[in-house]
Amino acid sequence: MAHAAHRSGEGPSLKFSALSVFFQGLRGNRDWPAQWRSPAPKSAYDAIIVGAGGHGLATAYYMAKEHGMRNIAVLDKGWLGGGNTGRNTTIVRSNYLWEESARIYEHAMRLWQDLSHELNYNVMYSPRGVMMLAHNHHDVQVFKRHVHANRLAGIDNEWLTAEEAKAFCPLLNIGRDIRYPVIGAALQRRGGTARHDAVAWGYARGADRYGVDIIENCEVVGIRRDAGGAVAGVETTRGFIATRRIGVVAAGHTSVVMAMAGVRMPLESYPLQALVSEPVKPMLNCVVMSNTVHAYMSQSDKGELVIGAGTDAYTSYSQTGGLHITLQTLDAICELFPAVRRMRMLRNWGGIVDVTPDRSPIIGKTPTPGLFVNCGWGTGGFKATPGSGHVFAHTVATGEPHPIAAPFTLDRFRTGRLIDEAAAAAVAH
Amino acid sequence: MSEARAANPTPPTPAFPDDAEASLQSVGAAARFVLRGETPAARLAGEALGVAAPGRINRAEAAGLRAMLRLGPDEWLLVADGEAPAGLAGSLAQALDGTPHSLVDVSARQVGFVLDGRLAARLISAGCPLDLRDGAFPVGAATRTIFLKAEIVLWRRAAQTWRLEVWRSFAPYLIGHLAEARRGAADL
Amino acid sequence: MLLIHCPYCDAARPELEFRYGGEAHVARPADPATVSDEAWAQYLYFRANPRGLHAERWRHIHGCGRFFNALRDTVSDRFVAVYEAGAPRPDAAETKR
Amino acid sequence: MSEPFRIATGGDVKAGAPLTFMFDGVSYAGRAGDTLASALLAHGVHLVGRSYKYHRPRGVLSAGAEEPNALVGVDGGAGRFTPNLRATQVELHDGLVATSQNRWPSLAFDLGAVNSLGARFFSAGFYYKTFMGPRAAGLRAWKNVFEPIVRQAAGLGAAPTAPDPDRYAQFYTHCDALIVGAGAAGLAAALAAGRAGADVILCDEQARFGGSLLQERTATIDDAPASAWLEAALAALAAMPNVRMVARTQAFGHHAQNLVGLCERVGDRDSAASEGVRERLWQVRARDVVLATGAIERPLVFPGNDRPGVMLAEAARAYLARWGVAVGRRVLVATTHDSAYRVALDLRAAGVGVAGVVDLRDAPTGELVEAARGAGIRVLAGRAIKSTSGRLRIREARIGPVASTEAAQEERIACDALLMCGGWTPSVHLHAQSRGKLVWAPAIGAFVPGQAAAHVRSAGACNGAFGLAAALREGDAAGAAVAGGSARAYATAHDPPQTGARDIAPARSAAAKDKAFLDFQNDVAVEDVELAVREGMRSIEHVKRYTTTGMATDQGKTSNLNALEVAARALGKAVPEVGLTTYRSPYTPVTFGALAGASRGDLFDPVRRTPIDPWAQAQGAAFEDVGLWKRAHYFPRAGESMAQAVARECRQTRASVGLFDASTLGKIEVVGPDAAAFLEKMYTNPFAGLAPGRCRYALMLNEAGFVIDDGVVARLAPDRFHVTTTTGGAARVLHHMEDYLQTEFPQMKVWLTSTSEQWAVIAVQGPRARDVITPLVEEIDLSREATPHMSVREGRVCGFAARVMRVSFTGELGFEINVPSEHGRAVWEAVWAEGASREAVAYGTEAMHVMRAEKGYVIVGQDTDGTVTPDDLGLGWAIGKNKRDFVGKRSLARPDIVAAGRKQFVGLLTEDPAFVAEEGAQIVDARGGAGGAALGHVTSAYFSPALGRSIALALVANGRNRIGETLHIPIMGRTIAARVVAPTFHDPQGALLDV
Ligand SMILES: Cc1cc2nc3c(=O)[nH]c(=O)nc-3n(C[C@H](O)[C@H](O)[C@H](O)COP(=O)(O)OP(=O)(O)OC[C@H]3O[C@@H](n4cnc5c(N)ncnc54)[C@H](O)[C@@H]3O)c2cc1C
Ligand SMILES: NC(=O)c1ccc[n+]([C@@H]2O[C@H](COP(=O)([O-])OP(=O)(O)OC[C@H]3O[C@@H](n4cnc5c(N)ncnc54)[C@H](O)[C@@H]3O)[C@@H](O)[C@H]2O)c1
Ligand SMILES: Cc1cc2nc3c(=O)[nH]c(=O)nc-3n(C[C@H](O)[C@H](O)[C@H](O)COP(=O)(O)O)c2cc1C
Ligand SMILES: [Zn+2]
Repeated sequence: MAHAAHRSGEGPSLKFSALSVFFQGLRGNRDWPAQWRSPAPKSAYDAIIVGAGGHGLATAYYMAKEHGMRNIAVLDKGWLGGGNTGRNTTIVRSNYLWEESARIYEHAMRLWQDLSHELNYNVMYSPRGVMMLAHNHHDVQVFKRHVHANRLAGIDNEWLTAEEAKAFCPLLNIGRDIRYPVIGAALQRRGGTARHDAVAWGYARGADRYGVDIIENCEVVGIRRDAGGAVAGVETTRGFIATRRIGVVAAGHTSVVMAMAGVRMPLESYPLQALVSEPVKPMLNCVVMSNTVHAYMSQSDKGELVIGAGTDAYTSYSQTGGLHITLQTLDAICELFPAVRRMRMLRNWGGIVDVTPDRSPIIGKTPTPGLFVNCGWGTGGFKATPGSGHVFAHTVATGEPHPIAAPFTLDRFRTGRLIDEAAAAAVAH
Repeated sequence: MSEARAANPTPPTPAFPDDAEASLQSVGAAARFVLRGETPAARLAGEALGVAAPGRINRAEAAGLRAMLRLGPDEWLLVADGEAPAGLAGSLAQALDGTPHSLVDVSARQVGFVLDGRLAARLISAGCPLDLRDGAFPVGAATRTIFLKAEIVLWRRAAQTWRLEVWRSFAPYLIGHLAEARRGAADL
Repeated sequence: MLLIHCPYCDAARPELEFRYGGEAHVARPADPATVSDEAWAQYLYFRANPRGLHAERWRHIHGCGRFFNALRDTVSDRFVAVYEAGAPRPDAAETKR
Repeated sequence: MSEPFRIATGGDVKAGAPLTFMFDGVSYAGRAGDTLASALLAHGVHLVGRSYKYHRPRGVLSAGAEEPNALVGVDGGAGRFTPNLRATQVELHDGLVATSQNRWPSLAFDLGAVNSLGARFFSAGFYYKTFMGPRAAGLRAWKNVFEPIVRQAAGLGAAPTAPDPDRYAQFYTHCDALIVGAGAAGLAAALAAGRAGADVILCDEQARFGGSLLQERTATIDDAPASAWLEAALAALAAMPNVRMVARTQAFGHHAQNLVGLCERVGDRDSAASEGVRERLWQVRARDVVLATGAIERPLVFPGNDRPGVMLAEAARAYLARWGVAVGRRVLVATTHDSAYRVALDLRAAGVGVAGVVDLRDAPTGELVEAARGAGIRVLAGRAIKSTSGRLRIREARIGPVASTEAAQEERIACDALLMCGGWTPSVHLHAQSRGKLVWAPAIGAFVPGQAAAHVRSAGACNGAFGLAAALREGDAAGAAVAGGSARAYATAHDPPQTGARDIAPARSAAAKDKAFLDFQNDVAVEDVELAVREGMRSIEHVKRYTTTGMATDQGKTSNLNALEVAARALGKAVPEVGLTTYRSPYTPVTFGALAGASRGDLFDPVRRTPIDPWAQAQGAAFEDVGLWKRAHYFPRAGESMAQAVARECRQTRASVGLFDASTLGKIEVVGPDAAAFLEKMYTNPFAGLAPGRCRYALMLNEAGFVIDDGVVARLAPDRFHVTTTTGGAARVLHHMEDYLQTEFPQMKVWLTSTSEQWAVIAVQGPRARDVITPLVEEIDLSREATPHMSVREGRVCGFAARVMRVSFTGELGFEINVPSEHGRAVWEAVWAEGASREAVAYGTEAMHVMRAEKGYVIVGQDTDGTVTPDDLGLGWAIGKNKRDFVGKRSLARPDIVAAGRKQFVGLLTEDPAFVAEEGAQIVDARGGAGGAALGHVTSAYFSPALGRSIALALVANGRNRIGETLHIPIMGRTIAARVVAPTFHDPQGALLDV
C-alpha cells in the first residue's frame, strides 16, 4: 500500500511521506529500498557529468527529466555530495547585485520553493530570512543599491533600520558599545537555509529514478579527444568510458579536470572553512551576515550555530585551513553576538572553492567541442544548486546556452564584460 | 612667527599596570628616518649617525641613543631617541649626497615603547606569532612583524627589554592588548 | 597558520606576516599594446591552479617587505622551495626530497 | 548529607570541608577534587540526563572527556550560563548550580519520553521523508508547522542569552617538544626530553596529571607503586626549568607545521568573576609533537545498553580509585577484553559486590581472568548481555549465549551497575589531524597510527601499545628521540598483559525490547546504521550523515568504531575497507570566547584616530567609521540636526572658510631617480613634465583597466614626490605599487615609504583660506601667482616644517597644510584661532562629501565600484595621451570597454528640488517602475546648500548622450523624475579656484 510509484521519476520507488514512514515503521523499516543504485559504469553514455555534487546531480536530474536524456552518468571521485555540497553553510538567497546574477540566483530561488515536493525529499528549505548588516556609510550605500536593484527586478530585499533589524533578530547586539555598531541591514525574507546533504541525496534519488547512473569512487583522470579535437570519452579509475558530451561540474577541482582537456581556466581554488557549535535550543531565528566584521551565522534545525567567513589566503586542495581564520571568524561573531561567547565550537572543517576573477560562475561551452563546464560558484554556489543544474542541463542537452546562463561565458574574460559581484559583496557565503 | 606652538608633542604615556613583572614606557620624542637604498648608502648613513650599519637583515646596531635597524634588504630604520629630526636630516643628506637612496623622515609617523620585565616577551606573544626565544630572537634582533591587527617593529634590547615601534594611531590598540595580556598572564 | 621561509630574511616566519600573491611567473607582456585580447585575457585571468606543485608569489609584507616566489604542494601545503623574485622556477626533481 | 557511595578507604579527593552544590534544584554535598559526576555518583545519582531524540533516561557513561550522556547546564549567574558541559569534566566548587537537559517537566518524569514509544517511526533520516505537507501548501507545512516543532525538540541544552562577562586570553608560544597527554607515556616522554635539555610543554586536559596512572593501584614502576612513581615523576618535572606543565589544558587541534591549539581552563569554576581569565588559548608552534593521548574504552552493543547504571568498566575503576566512589553495590561486568577483570578485582578488593563477569569470549584465559576466578568472581564465558531492565536505573540484566536469540536460555542477574568493556580505541585524533595515516590493527580491532607527519610521534596507548610497560617504553623513546637524549628502561611489575577480541554486537535476543545504541547522544542504534546501508548509503560518510552517528558533541569518541563495525557487517565488507570518517578539530568542544580572545570592543579592530581627533571630540563632533578610522562626520551645535549642521558647514565654508581634518589620507613618499617614470606606470597621468612644486590629480587603475584609487601627486623635487591616496586605499595602493616595482620594474631606482601618519593634514578651504593661514606661514609666498592652484610648497607653519599644498576638494580656494602629526593639533588650533575672526567653521566628512559633489568630484569607492573606467567617469583627460604603457592601459582597449553604451558619470536634478534621491537608487528610462530595466544607479545624492536644491551623481548607460533627458528613479513605490545634467553643479568654470 505504501508502494506508490514516485510521481516525478520513472523507476520503481517508494514515495516518501508520513504515511510511508508510518507503515514502514510498523514493518520495522525493513523494506525501504535503496535511494539510488550503485551501477557499474557502462562502456558508453550519451553524456557524462563529472562531479556528483549538488550541481552535477541537479544537472543530470533535469537532463533526464526535462530533456529526456536517459543514457547518462554522473561520475564522482568519492561519495556523492562529498564536495562543497556536503560542507557548506547552506545559505540561500538571491539578492545579488547585477541583473545577470540576480536572474540566475532568483531562478534557483523559485525552484527552492517547491524543491522538497519536486524531489519528494525534504530538503528543509527554510526561508528564515537572510539579513546583511551595515556598519558604516559605505555598507549602507552598497546594500541600498542592492535593495533598489533587486526590487526593480522583482526580487524581495528590504532595508531595515538597526531597531527593525533587532526586532527581526532579537539576538543581535545593536548597542553602541561594539566596535562597529549596526546601523541598518538589508533583509531578504525568502532567503534562508536548506539541508545540504538532503539536496544532494534528493537529486541523486531523483536522477536515479530516471535511470541516470550515479557512479561513485570513479575519478576522471583523463579526457580523450578525437582527431578533430572533440571529446571522445573519459579515462577514469574504473576504466575508459566513451561519450561525446562531457559536463564538468567539479567545483574546486575544475581546473584539474579541464587541464585534462588542455583548457586553462580563470580559476583559483581556495580553502574555505566553516564551523559549527554544539547544538542548543533555538536562539537565532535567521541568517545574519556582516561584511565589515567578516563573518556570518545561522542556526540549523538540529540546533548548532553554523558559522563561516572568508577563504584562507592561499590556493590549496587540502580541505583544511589555518587556525587563525577560525579565531578571526569567532572574534567577529562574538563581537556581534556577545551572548554566544560561552558557546563552544564542535567541529571545524574546510572545503575547496573555485573562485573566478569576478566572483561569478562560468557556465557553458569551452574551446573543446563537446566539453561543457559549470564552475566558479566559489564561496556561494549552494544557493544556486537547482537553478544552476536546471540551466546547465539545457546547455549540455541542447549544446546551446540557456538564456539565463548566456552571460556567464568564458569569453567575458576576453571582452571585459565581467559580472563583478566581488565589487558588491566581500564575504563568503 | 617661528617659535613652536606645540603643546604636547610626545605621545600619551600608556595606561598600563606597571609592575615588577612587566612595565611599559613610552620612549618620548625621537628622530626617525627610513633609509632605502643599497649597502653603501647604509654604511654612509651609519657613519653619519655614528652607528655601525647592521649588515644582516633583522638586526639592529645601537650607539648610545642612536640606532639603525635593518628591516629589509634595502631598508633601514634610523632612530635617534630624544633628538629632533631636522638636524639629523641635514647631516644624513650630506653624507648620502651622490649615493642613490631614499631618506624619509618618519619621526612623527610612529611612536616607541619599551616593554620590560620577566613577562615582557610573554605579553608580546599575546599578539605576535614570532618565536621570541633566545635562540630565535636574540638580543640585538629587530624586525618588522605583526601584533594581532597592527604592524609593529620589534627590537630586543636586552634579555627582558623590548623596544616596540608602532604607527601612532595603532598605539592605543597595542597598549590595550598588552594590558589585557598582562591580565591574562597574571598567573604565569 | 603556515610557516613560510622568507629567502630574504632567511628565516621561517608565520603566515600572518605574509601576503599571498597568486601564481608566479605570469609575466606582464613587455609591450602590452601589441598583445591580442586573447593573450591579454590569459595574462590577466587564466591560471594553472594545479593540484600539486604550485609556483606562487608571496610578499613578506609585515617583515622585510619583499616579494618572492615559492614552490608549494597544494595538497599537503608543504613548501618545497622558496626563491627570489626574478629567479627561474627551480627544477621539480631538484626539489624533491 | 552523607554520601552513601563514598568508600571510606579509597580515593584521592580530600575529605575536608564539604562543598555544597545543586543539581536540578536538589542540594548535595561533595568534596574538593570531585567532578560533578563523581559527586553525584557518591550520592548514588546515576540519572543525569535525557537523550536527544527519544528522551531516554541516561546516566554517566565515562569518567572523562569522551562522555556522551551526562551533559548538564551550569549556571554561574550573571551571564555565566554554559550548556552541554560534561558532568565528568565539571570540577566541583562550592555553590555550583547544575541542571539536566532535554527534559520537561523533570528529569525523572519527562513528557518527551513519549518519543521513544514512536521510536520505530523516528528511524535514521525519517525527517527527509516526511514533514513536507501537501504540495499545494508549498512551503507552509514545513515552515509554519513542522520546522518549528523540530527545532524546539532538537538542540540539547538551553542557549545562553546574556553577554558573557568573562575574559579570555591568547598567547602564541614555541617549544622544542609539545607532549600531549600526561599519562605514563607522556610523563616518560617529558622526563626523557626534559632531561636532555629540550624546551618542553606537557599538557593534559585533566585537572591532574597522571592519566590512567591515577587509577592504578596494583602495578609498580621501578619497584615503587605507580602512584609513588607518579609523584616522583611530577616532582622531577617540576624541578626542570625547561619543562612547562599545563594542566586542564586540552590540545584541540593540530594544524600545518606543528601548530597546535591548546585550550587551558584557568579560572573556570563557572562561578563569579575571577580577576583573571576564564580560559587561555595557546597557539603552540612545536618543533616536535609527541602524542600520548591514551585510549578510550569502547562500550558493548546490546539492547538497553544505555540505561543509567550501565557504564564503561574503566570509568568505574577511576571513580573508585580517584574519587573513592563505588558506582553500585552489586556490579555486573560485561567484556570482550581482559582489562575489565582488573576493574572487577579492584571493586571486589574495595568491598563492592561483583555479580560476575560476562565475557563474550568462549574461553578467556590469562593472568587477570585467573586472578578473578581465584578471587571467587563468577565468570560467565561465551555469554553476552541480551537485554537490561530498570526504569531510571538498571535493575537487572539478562545473559545468554553470544549467538543465541532465544530468550529461554537467558539467565537474569540483578545488578545496580553494569560495567562494559568492548576493547580500547587509541585516541588517534591529533595524529589524524596532522595528516598521519591510520592502519587497521586487527589484534586490537582498532585503527592505530601508521605513517606519521614529519615531527609528529605517537606513544603509548594512543599508538595501540596498551600496557604500562609499553607506554613507558614508547614515551621514553619518543621523548629521547625528539630531544636527542638517550632512552632508559623502566621496570614494571603487576602489569599483566591484557588482550581482547572484538565481537561487540552479539545476536539480538527475541525478548529484547530496547534498541542497542551505538551513538548514545544522538540516539543512533544498530538498526539505524543497518537501515542507512539498506537505503544505499554505502560510504561511511553517508552512513554518518544519514544517521548522524558520531556527529554529537562527543564526536563519536566511544561510538565511531562500533558504528563502523555495524556498517561494515551490513555492507559485507571488512572494517578497513569501509574506512573512517575524517577527524577534525577540536578534540572536545572549545569555547568561542577562548577562540575570540581579548578582541572585543575597541580591541576588536584598532580604533584609529587622527592627532586632531581629541579637538573634534571636545567640540562634540559626531564620528563615522571609515575603515579603521574614526572620522569627524559633522559638528552639530546644540539643537541642530545633522542636515542643519552639514548645511551650515557647507555654507560657511563657501562663504568664508572651513577647516577639515584630512589627516587620514594615505600618503606615500616616492623617491629616487626613476620616481617620475615609476609614477607614470602606476597612474594614468603623465608626470615627466610635472615641474617640482606642482601637483597633479592622479588616477590609478588596476590591470583590468578599472579605477581603484585616486589622489594628488605633488612633486617636491625632481626625484621626490608626495603622493596621496584615499583613506581606505592607503595600504592597498602601497602594496600595489610595491608589487609592480619589485616584480615588473625591478630595474627602476625608486623607493616607496608610507608617510600617512607622518603628516597631519589640515584642509583650509574657502574664499578666506589664504587670509586665515597667511599669518601662520613662513617661507612660503601664498599669493595667487607664487602658489597657484595645484602647487606644493615647503616651509613652516606655526614654526613647524610643513608642506603646504594648494589643492581643493570643495571647489573653493584651498590649502592643505601637512605638518608632522605630533604638531597637528597645535597647528589646527592655531588655524582655528586665526579663523575665529573670519567666521571659520570646522566641517566633517559629510560636508566634505556634499561640497565635492557640488563640484562633481568623484569619490572612488562611492561613485565607482571596481567596474568603472576613466572614460566612464569623464576623466579621459587624466590619461597621458603619449604614454605607451601604464597599468591598466591595455585593458582599456578590450572590446567591451570600448563598446558603446557603457555607464557614464552624470549629474541628476530631480524634478522636485526638495527630494533627495537615495544613494543606490536605480534609474530607468520609462515611468515603469518595477520591471523596467535599470540604466544605472545613483551613486551620490545630497541636498546642496550651494544650489538650494537636491543634487545627485549617477552612473547611467550612455549617460553623456542623455544630458537633457528626463529619467526616472523608482523609490519606495514612487517614481521620481530627474533630469540628466553634466556632473558639475557649482562653479563649472572653476573660477573660484583661481583666486
Ligand atoms: C565552507 C563552505 C561554506 C559555503 N557556504 C555557502 C553558503 O552558505 N551558501 C552558498 O550558496 N554556497 C556556499 N558555499 C559554496 C557551495 O558549497 C558550492 O558553491 C557548491 O556546493 C558547489 O556545488 P558543486 O556541486 O558545484 O560542487 P561540489 O559539491 O564540490 O561537487 C563537485 C564534485 O566533483 C567531484 N570531482 C572533482 N574532481 C573530480 C574528478 N576528477 N572526477 C570525478 N569527480 C570529481 C568532487 O568529488 C565533488 O563531489 C560554501 C562552500 C564552502 C566550502
Ligand atoms: N588494558 C588495556 O588494554 C589498556 C588500554 C589502554 C590503556 N591502558 C593503560 O593506559 C596507560 C597508557 O598510558 P598512556 O600514557 O598511553 O595513556 P593514559 O590514558 O594514561 O594518558 C593519556 C592522557 O592524555 C590526556 N589526553 C588525551 N587527549 C588529550 C588532548 N587532546 N589534550 C590533552 N590531554 C589529552 C588524557 O587526559 C590522559 O591523561 C597504561 O597504564 C595502560 O596500562 C591499558
Ligand atoms: C550545515 C552543517 C551542519 C553540520 N552539523 C554538524 C554536527 O552537528 N555535528 C558534526 O559533527 N558535524 C557537523 N557538520 C560537519 C560535518 O560533520 C563535516 O565536518 C563536513 O560535512 C565536512 O566533512 P569532513 O569534515 O568529513 O571533511 C555540519 C556541516 C554542515 C555543512
Ligand atoms: Zn622577509
